Amino acid sequence: MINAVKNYIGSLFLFELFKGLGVTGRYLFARKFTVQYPEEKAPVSPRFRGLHALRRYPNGEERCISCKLCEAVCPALAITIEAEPRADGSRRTTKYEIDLFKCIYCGFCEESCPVDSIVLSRVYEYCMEENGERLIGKERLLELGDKHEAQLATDRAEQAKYR
Amino acid sequence: MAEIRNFTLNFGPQHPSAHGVLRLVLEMDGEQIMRADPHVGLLHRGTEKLAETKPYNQSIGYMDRLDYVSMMCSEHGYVLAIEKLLGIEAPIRALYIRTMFDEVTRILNHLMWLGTHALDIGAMTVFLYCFREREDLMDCYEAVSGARMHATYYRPGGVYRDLPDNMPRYEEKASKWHSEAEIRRRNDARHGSLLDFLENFCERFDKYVEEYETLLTDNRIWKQRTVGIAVVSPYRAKQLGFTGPMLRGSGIAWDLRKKQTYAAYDQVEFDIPVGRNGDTYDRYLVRMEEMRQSNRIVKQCIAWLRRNPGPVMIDDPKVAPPKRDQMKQEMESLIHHFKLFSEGYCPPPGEVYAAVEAPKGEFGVYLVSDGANKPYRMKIRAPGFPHLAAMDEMVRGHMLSDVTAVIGTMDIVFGEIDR
Amino acid sequence: MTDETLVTIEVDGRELKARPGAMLIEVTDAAGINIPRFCYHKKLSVSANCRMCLVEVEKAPKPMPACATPVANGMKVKTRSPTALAAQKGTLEFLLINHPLDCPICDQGGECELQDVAMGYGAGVSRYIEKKRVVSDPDIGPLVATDMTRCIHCTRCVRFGAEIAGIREMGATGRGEHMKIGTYIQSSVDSELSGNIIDLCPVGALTSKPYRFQARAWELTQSDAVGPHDAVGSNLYLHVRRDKVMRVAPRGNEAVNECWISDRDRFSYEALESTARLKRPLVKENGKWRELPWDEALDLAAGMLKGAGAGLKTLISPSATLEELYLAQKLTRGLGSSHIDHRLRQGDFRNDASPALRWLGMPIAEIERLDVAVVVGGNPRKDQPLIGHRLRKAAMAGASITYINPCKFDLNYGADQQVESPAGMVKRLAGLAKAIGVTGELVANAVVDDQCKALAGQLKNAGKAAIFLGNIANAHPDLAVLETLAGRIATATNAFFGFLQEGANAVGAQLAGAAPHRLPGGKAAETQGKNARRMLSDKIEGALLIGADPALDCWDPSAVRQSFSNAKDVVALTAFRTRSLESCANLMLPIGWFAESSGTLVNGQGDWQTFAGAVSPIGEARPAWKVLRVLGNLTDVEGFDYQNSAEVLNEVRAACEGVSLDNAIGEGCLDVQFKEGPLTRIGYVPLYAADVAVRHAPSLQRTANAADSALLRVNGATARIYALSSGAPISVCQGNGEAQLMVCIDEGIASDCALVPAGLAATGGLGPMFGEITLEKD
Amino acid sequence: MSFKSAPMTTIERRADKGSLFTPEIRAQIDKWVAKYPGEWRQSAVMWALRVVQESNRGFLTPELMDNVAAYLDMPPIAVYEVASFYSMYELKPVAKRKICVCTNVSCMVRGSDIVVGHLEKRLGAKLGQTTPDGRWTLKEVECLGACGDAPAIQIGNKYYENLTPEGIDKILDELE
Repeated sequence: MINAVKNYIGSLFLFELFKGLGVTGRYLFARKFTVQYPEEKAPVSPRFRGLHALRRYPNGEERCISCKLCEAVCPALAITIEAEPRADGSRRTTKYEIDLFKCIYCGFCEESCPVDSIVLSRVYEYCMEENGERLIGKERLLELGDKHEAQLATDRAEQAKYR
Repeated sequence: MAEIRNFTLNFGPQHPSAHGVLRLVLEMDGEQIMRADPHVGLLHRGTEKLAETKPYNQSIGYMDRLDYVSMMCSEHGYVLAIEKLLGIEAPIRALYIRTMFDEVTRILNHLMWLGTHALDIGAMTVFLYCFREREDLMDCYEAVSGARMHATYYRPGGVYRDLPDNMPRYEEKASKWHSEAEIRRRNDARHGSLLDFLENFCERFDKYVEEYETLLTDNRIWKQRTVGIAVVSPYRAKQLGFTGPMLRGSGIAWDLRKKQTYAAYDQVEFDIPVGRNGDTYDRYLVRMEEMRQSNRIVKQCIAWLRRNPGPVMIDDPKVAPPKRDQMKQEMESLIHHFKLFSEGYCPPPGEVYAAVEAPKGEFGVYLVSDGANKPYRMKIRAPGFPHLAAMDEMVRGHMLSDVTAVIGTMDIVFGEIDR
Repeated sequence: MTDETLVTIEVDGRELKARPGAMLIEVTDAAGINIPRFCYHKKLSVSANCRMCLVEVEKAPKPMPACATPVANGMKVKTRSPTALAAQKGTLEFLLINHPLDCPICDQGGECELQDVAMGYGAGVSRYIEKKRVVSDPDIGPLVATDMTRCIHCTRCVRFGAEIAGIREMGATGRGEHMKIGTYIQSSVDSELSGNIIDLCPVGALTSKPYRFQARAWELTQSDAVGPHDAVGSNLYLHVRRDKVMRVAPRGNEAVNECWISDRDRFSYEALESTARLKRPLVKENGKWRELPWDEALDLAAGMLKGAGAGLKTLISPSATLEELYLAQKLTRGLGSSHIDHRLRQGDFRNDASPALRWLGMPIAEIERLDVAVVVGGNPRKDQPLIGHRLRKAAMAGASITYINPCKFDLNYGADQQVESPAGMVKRLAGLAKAIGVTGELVANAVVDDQCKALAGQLKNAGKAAIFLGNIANAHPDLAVLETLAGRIATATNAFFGFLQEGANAVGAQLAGAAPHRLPGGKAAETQGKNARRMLSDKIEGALLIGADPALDCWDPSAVRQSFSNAKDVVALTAFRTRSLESCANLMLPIGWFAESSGTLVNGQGDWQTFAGAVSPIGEARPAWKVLRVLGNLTDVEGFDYQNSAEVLNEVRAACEGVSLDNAIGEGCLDVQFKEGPLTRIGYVPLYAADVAVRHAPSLQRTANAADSALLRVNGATARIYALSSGAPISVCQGNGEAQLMVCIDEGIASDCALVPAGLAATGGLGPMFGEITLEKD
Repeated sequence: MSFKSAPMTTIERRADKGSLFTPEIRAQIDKWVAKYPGEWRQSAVMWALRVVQESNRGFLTPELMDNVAAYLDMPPIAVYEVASFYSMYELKPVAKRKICVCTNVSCMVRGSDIVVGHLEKRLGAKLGQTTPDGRWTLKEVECLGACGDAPAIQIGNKYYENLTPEGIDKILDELE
């Protein structure tokens, strides 16, 4: 009974509301924690699973040997590969296509690749404007690989001990 | 005199407080709800059926996408079922990692729930604060798995990779917004390993929970909107199949982490908070306390993991793919790598049910194996489904505006309900 | 076998009954207990050299190989005991020591027995760190690719060569670590069954060359099919990816093809993607071909067929499906014509009056149980390879096989090959008939020599004997006489009498009524039309050609050329655009072939084997039965309202109710009509020229079997008469046709005869398959 | 049907047996053929190869092996298998004196690599090679059956056992 009266009187002073306003008020003057994208960017883990790329060996030869493990392991069936013997008799792809809309970025393709060819890069800023751009082919993937090779190689080397 | 009929109101599926794609058909008598009819299925992706067409491991990524605010907990339920089917157990370090990330996930989930619940009821600030904390935890997700949400990190037999020794850092370069010194300060917690970063967060987190409570717990508007709303008696809660905070809010101390312990939950200390009245406010209090308890578990896990390095994946080449350098040098390993990634493993025929205490309640996976490399049948027991099914009972007689409070207190995510 | 004669053994606690002397692995396989193995194969001899099937046998001091351990009463076997598992694991470790890390680039990856067994029985990690050996890869022809470093020396391929193919070309040379499987000297493996070593090889050492790197096992979907080239009707699996047939594999059927298929059935799928495939309807206008849309083409075709009306001549391939054959005859007869025939390469039709519905005369599986077999005019080894294989099995089991042919063939077993000129074949058969005691005008005058007597004795005393007429007999101008004589000999000796017919569906064609003297169900036609040979002896105005390439698939290419010279209403339903069709036809409609269409094929022993289409037809092509159905509608012929091919099939089935195949010739013709000139052509269709599809399968055309077919073969004596030397070019003239060939001296050819192949572009200008030829040196 | 006794391709069109080899060689082979039952003619292949090899300066050519195959009604590959398996058959020209070094397990354990190294150094030829002066051929062989006194080598028809580098020098000096 006494408590109820106390609570009732207490409530007239809006005590708890002012306490709350105190919290928000403190933050008004606190240091801002907003990262101002795109001028500033949040850090990206070397394990990050972003846009795909196909890598090459240092001598320029493409790594992919068309074993199709990535195609098999892809849960979303996003990868399409066609292969045939190249002029030198080696096993190579004639088509390596990833449907970026189907892809769920699970990283299984990279895990399965026996030659570190297909990788998921740190690139997360990409968009499509035209119809059909979601399909990225072998040439584009190799291009991406060439462009980011330095970063890709460093990241794979750093992660080697965990895998 | 004209006939008076109840007014039928369509709520959602594109309403901001419908938490996704809930469609409610509400029969109204003025402001009062006479009947609520939730419609589900708008986010149905056939996960259970898809899993029947894929080798076991390939469905892990789809578990993330069920309850997309408590990703790793769903993965945990699935890999636990597979492990049970295979009769294997992950190494102890993996169990601790799983425990730690389950609790990180719980905090992530409850922060999301708190922010949106408060926002729905009218308190915007909490939402912003919650998302600030979520950022740090998602950085942990990214550091360990490479994805901020859909981690695909747990595997039958352990976890994919050990915890990283380094946290990624901000590029220490002045921008037009911040000086170099300011950015350097952002990296303060990032100089050590993931565990250091997480520990730093844990130390701060209790204070943050205090702040949320300061903003809400005694707030008269908050109490007016939640106290006495959608009261569920312990008896009904059990009958309705409630689990998780929904059940505990009604005063029943049921928690799979204690009652059917898994991972390393029997090695850590924590308490199960329970409510008294079974109303929305009690469930709020339960969840707030759960965040503190989760934080307590995470701290214990960090301490253990620091002291005990070791394997994070089972040493069974028939289930776990070999290390990459082995795979490139040895025939046996290459064959196992090839077969595991193309065909997967074949568990013995049988049926198992494994459940984890997901943030929303009991997340269970029922697997039937016919001895093939794919499940013969998978059934997911999503906690949100029975909760949503109680919608009619919980909102009947309440005002229209209370619907959003009830949706919030149920902590509904359609990924898991529609599956 | 009664229960008493069986022995009882215990495997993993299960009690099993077994035939005494059976190998342990046979018993466990039958009981569904899996024991890993590489070298053991149920159709090959036991070599027990891979050691993978080691199991623990109670009271035996060491693990025993299940494939070479005969069962004994009371034997107790453990296949999964620690000892057995350790032995298996150890064996596997040794096998993997020298196995290259090729899985990612190996075509066998995903369907590799070594991978499967390594997963199931092997260790997870390797202890071997030394260097692995490398073996060079021999080139063994265009069909089989080799990667011998992957070989695990199971010797299945070696044993297949020796025991099944009958030519031992591969062997294991070297010793210890230097042992390798190969041909030692550079040579190709030229068996007509060579593709089976691809299936036998448990690893990726022997893989399919045309399929190399094309697809992974897990990408393929499997559907059933039936071999489209010969009367065996081999059961096949088509492996399809993204609407394309990637390869063909055997479907086991002990009653038909066991677990083998011929190379022709295995690799002819390549023709589906041939550049010669017709993809759109084409019409000839002023000598030029123009593409046109289907609706126009169909209207045009209907107009042409109606225009031809009662004069319509329909020639259909004997490999067409039952549905196509039935609809073709229904359409032809519906238009008032009765000129339809599938017997394009038959040389003599005088027995058409007989009620015979020709078939193999016995089940295929029974052939291997024969004691005596006589093959008149045929080489089943190349023409029906799996019937040839059954004959070989019979020979291996001690049967005596006799061939009466105008030339000797390379056989893979010992047989009595009696070489006679075409006319001599008739005489010899008459002599044999006389020796057996058959009476008749021709027989009475026949000469009986010792060979005839010996053979007659064999036939009379044999428990199980058979006489077969083969492809050469089929093209023989006195086929009717050969048939009558062979039939009477068979009756007199109580032997089976059978026909090894051309095409995959010759039996079906008779049942469907696609012959001038037969209605559906094989009933005799009231109004007999012209047979294939007569149709081509007159000028043709309007014709319907289905699935056949007239110049190369008919008995007399020169007659084809002449009869079609002024034709204006010739509609061709064809899957391939060929030169002879371009000159004969006025309108070509593209149809599906093999995997592209559903249908039914009736094989030599009378099995109705129905299959569904596995891929969609190339380009705008349509299944032939659908085209015929629409043509039936457009020409207002009654009863062409089918919704699916099953309805057509049901109609044929209803017509064949109660009909049984019977080779009884009845009265039969005994008038010899063929007169030999100074030099007689023996026309023989080589293995890879049999039909239009095989001729468009590139890998088969690159084989040695196809390469040496464009030769003129004569024996030494004949060569001396015409002063021919081996390897010299020569012009062969027949009628007004000419062909350029190379001479090959072959002592196996009858004197005054020359073996000039048919079915080849090189000889497509010549006349009938049997007839007089002259030689001109350049 | 056993693999070994399976009748092979008919060989009717092969060359006349009477035209193969010289009458003396044929007589020697026939002597060995006569020792086996009639249907096991191929059992004489090892002696036939030996006889033929001796008549051809100690080595076999594919043509000679083909002739042996024809003479004994065997498929050529079966003869190649035998000839390549046994170390006493030579498939390329060799020197008159042949040193066969066993490198199998017992000899290896007892130091055959020292023997090989010493021989290679002394002769100036690697395993499988003939010395530049054409006097010696060094050959690696499988077990000589002299495990009890390993390491062992065989020169001509004689075994030399318990070898040391000095012992080898002595043996070779004597033979030179």
